[in-house]
Amino acid sequence: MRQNQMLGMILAGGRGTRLEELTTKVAKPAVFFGGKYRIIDFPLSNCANSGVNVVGVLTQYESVLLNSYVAQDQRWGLDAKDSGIYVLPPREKSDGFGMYRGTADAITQNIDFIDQYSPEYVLILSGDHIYKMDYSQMLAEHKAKKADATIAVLEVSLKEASRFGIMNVDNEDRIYEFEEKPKQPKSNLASMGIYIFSWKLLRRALLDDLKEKDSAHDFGKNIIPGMLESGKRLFAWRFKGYWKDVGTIDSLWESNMDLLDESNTLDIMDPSWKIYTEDVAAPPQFIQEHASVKRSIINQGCVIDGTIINSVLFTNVVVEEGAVVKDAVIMPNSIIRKGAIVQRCIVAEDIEIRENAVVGDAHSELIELVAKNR
Amino acid sequence: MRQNQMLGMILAGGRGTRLEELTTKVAKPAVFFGGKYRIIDFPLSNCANSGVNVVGVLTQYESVLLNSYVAQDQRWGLDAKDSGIYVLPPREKSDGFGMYRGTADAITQNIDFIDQYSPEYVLILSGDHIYKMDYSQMLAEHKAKKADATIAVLEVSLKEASRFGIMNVDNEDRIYEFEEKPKQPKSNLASMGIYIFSWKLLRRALLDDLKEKDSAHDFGKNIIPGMLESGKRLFAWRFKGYWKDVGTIDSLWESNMDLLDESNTLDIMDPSWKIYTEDVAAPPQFIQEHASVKRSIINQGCVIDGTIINSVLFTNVVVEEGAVVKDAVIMPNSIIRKGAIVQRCIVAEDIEIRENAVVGDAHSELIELVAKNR
Amino acid sequence: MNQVLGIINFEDATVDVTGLVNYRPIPSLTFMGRYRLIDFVMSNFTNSGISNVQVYVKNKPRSVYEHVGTGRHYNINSKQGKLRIMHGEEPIQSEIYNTDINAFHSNIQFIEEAKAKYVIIAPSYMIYTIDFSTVLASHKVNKADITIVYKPTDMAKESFIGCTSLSLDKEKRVIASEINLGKNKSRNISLEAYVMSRELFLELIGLAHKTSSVYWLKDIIRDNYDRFVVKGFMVRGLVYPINNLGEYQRANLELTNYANAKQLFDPMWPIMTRTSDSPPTHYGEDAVVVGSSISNGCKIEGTVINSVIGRGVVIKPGAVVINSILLPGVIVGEDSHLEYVIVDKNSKVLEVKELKGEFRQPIYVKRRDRI
Amino acid sequence: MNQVLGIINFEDATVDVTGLVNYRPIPSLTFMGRYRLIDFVMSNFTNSGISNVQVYVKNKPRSVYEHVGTGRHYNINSKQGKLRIMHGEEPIQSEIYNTDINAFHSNIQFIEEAKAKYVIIAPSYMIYTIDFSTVLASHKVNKADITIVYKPTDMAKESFIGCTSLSLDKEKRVIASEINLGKNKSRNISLEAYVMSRELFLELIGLAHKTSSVYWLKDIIRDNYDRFVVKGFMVRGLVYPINNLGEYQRANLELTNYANAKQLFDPMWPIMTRTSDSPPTHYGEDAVVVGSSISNGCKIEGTVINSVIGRGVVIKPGAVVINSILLPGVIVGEDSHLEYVIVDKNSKVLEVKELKGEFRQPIYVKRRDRI
Repeated sequence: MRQNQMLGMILAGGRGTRLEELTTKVAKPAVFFGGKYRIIDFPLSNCANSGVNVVGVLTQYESVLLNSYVAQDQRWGLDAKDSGIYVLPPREKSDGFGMYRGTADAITQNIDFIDQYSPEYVLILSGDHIYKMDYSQMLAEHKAKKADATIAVLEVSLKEASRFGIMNVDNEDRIYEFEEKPKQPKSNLASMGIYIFSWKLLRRALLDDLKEKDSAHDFGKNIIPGMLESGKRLFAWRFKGYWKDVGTIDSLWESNMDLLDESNTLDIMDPSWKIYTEDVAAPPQFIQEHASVKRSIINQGCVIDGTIINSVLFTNVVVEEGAVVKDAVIMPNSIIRKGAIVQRCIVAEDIEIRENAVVGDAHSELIELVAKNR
Repeated sequence: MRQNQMLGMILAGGRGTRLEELTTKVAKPAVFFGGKYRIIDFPLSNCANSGVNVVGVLTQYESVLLNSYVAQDQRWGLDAKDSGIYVLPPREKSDGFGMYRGTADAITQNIDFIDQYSPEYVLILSGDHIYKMDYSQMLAEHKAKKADATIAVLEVSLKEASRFGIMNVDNEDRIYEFEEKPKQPKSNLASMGIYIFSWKLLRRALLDDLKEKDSAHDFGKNIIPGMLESGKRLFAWRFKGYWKDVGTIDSLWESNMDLLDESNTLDIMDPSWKIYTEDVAAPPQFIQEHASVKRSIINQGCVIDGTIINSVLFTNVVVEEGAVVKDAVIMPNSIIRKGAIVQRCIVAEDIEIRENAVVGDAHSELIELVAKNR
Repeated sequence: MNQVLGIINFEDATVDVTGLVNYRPIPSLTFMGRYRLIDFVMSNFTNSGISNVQVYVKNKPRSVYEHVGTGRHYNINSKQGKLRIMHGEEPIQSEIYNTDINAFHSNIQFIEEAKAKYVIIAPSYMIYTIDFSTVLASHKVNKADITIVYKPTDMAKESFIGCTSLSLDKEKRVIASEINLGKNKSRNISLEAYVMSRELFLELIGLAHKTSSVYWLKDIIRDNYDRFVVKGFMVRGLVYPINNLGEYQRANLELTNYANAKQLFDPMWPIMTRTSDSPPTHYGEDAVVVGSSISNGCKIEGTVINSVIGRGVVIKPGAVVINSILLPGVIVGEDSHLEYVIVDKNSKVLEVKELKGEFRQPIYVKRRDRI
Repeated sequence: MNQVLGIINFEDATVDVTGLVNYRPIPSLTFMGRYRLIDFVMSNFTNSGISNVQVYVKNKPRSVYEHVGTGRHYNINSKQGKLRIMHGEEPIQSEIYNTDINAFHSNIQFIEEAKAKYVIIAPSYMIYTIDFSTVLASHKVNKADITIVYKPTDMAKESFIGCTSLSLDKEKRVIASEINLGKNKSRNISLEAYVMSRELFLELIGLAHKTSSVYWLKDIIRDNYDRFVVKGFMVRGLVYPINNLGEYQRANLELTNYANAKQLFDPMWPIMTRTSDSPPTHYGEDAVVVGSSISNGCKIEGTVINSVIGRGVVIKPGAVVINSILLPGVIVGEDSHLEYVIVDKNSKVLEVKELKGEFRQPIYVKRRDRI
């Protein structure tokens, strides 16, 4: 029975404060993306499509919606007998009650959970990135190279490199050095925060790290450098394709706009690698008499009688006659009344833009978040 | 759409310290019972069979196994579109991180969860009692009496009554007074800790209680007395049938032994009110050449070649030739080697009793818990 | 409503959606681009609180099994396993014996074993929303033996042809019925949804079975208006019978108008279906879309007017689709012009540049065709 | 193993478990009191990492649909929806045309659309455990066109009658085959499990279809031992063919002995089935049970010796059951004595006080009977 050879653990504790009001009531991984999805649908669907059948989701901040969202594991087909998505918030133990102190500590506090499945490998993921990746290919590479750890990397420009954790590798892509945000980067291979570890090895490393008083209990700062120091076989695995950290209102907007580009490599239309999400019982979309829709993405349940240009509309959005939505992202159940103009902004869910209101600025540098009725 | 008229909330935070080593690694509601089940299977199956389709499980202590156990909601058929079992441990919020301070506080901290479903009624249950109850009948009664709250009660002997919370009622079973463990009980109606509240009313009462500095934030101590004081319509609903709090090793053993009694009213064989539990892929039980099995309950996967009398054997227990198990409860995967004698005790899971060992005492007053190999 | 057994009945020979039914039975017909007909009656049942349902299928059950599955997406508790799909497992001598009565009779053990006090029987080809708990309440108040749901219509000359038309007295008791042949404008049309006690239902099955081996449930009810108290329950909202290709076309096209559609798609009474996990729909730079209902997963670069576009349809630049119904997975190539056309699943219209049908007489392009 | 499409094939007329098969097709036969035959091949597939499976059913598919369902209990990801149940939807002129080749041919689009590079075909009536990933590895190493799984047996005179016996050369290449008619003691029996590329499989279907309209897959393979490299893959463990009532009896009774059963029930290779949520079994004060395999949900107050007792069986005080197989839901009344009997589901043995069959010639009591 090799069903659960590799267990997935998704770090979904991000507070996402730079996403402003979008994260006052929900954790960042539950923020909406792409007309239909939430951010965490991407790593979860990647797991399902890669055959990673047991996934722990480590949540922390304002997670009631996130917890109940991911708990419905049939959304990702992960409801077979030995499959499942398990929500893992910090919890009371006989030695007291702790927060997750760092990315590594979050795993350490759940060693008992992982041990239940005695996996050979553990896949560590972040819950707030948009990308499609076949982790089974990464695992195959991990095995082929007899690696102790494999880290997915993205080739970035050398200019950008100083914003990332950079892997310096030899000509077989074995990592000999890790530098966090180097001023003078020696390589352009940025860590994507996606790791495969052999579980036995990681387990020992985590327990050792727990004893270190000065440790930040973080993968990038402590675990990876520690493994490099002790001569472990760490390899970089080069990822090609779309990847984005949607950590700010600007990058969230941009990433939505990227979907409108025919040539974007994320390709959410690809039926062979579906992104699964909540199944909402909404009717089809109704594009009515006075509507004009150009270069846009619209989801089921929308009722459109106005003009939509270059925009992304989520479930059940209503745009009345004469209203114009341009370069905008409109989240579920919001309504744009007659004659309103909405541009270059993100409208949060359940918002009403009143008749003839003008929202957003076509010439602004930053993207506005509209989180209150206007 | 009336699917989720009544939401269930199960208080499953009990530490269960009187169950000794059985609860060092699992919370009390996850303790094994009846040859196949865990305690929490009973309230969860009651919910499923009563049409309560959304259930929150409030966990607290050592809950990793409990959390992942109940998260598999298909075990109770609660995986339909708008159904689900949600694990609700205490969590970080913008105003800090709290434990559940009392039974009522556990609900208060999850008001946002309940509000997501806007139920008309909320059913509050405990996760550590063994009984079968049709909550839909209790709800029908709650509605018929236009009650603000309905409390399930058990008729106990007046002698026992001083160990319980006692409801004093008028001749229409309306509660006029609640006494916690009265020395001179006026009635024999003991609260079973099972409440139906109209959610609007409870919500207000919980928020009011939150402001009380001296409150223990407990249903029995604060919420119910407060409602009585303010003249709300509280009714007792009389339950007939088997009910047991399995809080000690003795009572857990006793309750298992009760199942061997043909006339016991729990009747786990009744196909119209099944108790659902984990689906283990074990073969049938094999009763071999030298076996003798009398007045016992045995579960799938057991391999028996010894003598079993008056005992309850869980999944995959092995009893070798010549071994004798009498008046005992043997939890999953334990093995009783040749010639061993096991009597009047509970053997925990994954235990090995060595050849010819003698465990337990036929004449002891208290029941022994065997939690280490012997 | 756990005192009710819901029965989804199959239709008789008056229902024939020519073309489409060559590939699947009536309950599996795609509707509004993303639904199957059976979604409406299933959602009516489960939204009314009925979760004990038997689905009778006349033939080709595979698509029904695959779509309905465990019923989880309709909110049926999978564990209690109360959704059953019933179809004949023995060969039938002649299609005339393939009646609902014979199907009930050969599965009678499952009807006898159900503990429900009442049965509500309804077909899948009538599209409307109804709260069956109000029908049951009315049935009880009226002390009726049988309650028949009906719709008064002024369109009986064009629509509901072949359906049963009821004559009611002042107390709404059904006193007679006849087939609607389109002679009169105003008729009370039976929606073939019946409420009765399970006991009476079993009695009627036995009676019908003895009377004639080609009898249908509606026949035996018709024979007994005198003997039983048969009452009508009127529905006011939109009702579409999907009993021929013209009606299929009319229903789909009328519902492209949201003013009509919102009567059927009430957020408090969701019509549930099996999700296909389609992405949202992409509209291109030069798309022109008006007066249409569009499903998810499409890529629309051409012109779509007053049409129903199914899941995953591709409309290439320059293509024009007017008053047409495209089932899921259809591709319309560049510069093809379709008017009053119904294109079945996964077909490609690439070479043919013009196809023009008429209202109530659409052109039908068969499944997986390439033209 | 996501490069493999698993195909559960149906059996030809050499397989006839008289009595039991009147009520359900071979894959749905109850085995060891709690399994269905199909559980073994399904578990072999999914434990081997194959989650893309097509189940071909010869007739009466309802019980297979209800048992296999979404395949969730076999660890198949329901979302990716890769489990399909295939059965004929068109009437068949004569049972002789109901061959596997014709079934594959009429569903060829689903085989063509599958992306798998290999297919592994296996029937449901052969009971054994096998890791198909090792068979595939051997297939690749051998550069075989077709690999056939076989079992060498010394029981070919009594068992595996009607099965195909293979002649292998030193390199384990299959050079000839014949039907085992029980003439010889030692034979290499084909378990009718085949590994080949999907491409070759499609070619063979086409070839067989052209050759004869009553050909089976094994026929077209037999015709081509020269043309293709056909290799044998030997299994060592227990194998039971369930091709007649005697073999059904033998397999069940031999497996009451845990020394045999443990070869089939390895905790690391779980045989999965649909749970019935039965409670544990209750043994009464006067129960006498030895050498038996007992399922959950039973109530045993009498004597059970060397027998297989299905789920939910009731054995009343004084009843004696020896060398018998009781299917789920059977009741044996007080003082009834059964020896070498097979009692089908939900039957009650109340009035008859003695029934005595023989080894390989059991008495069969039909389903829902009351004797």
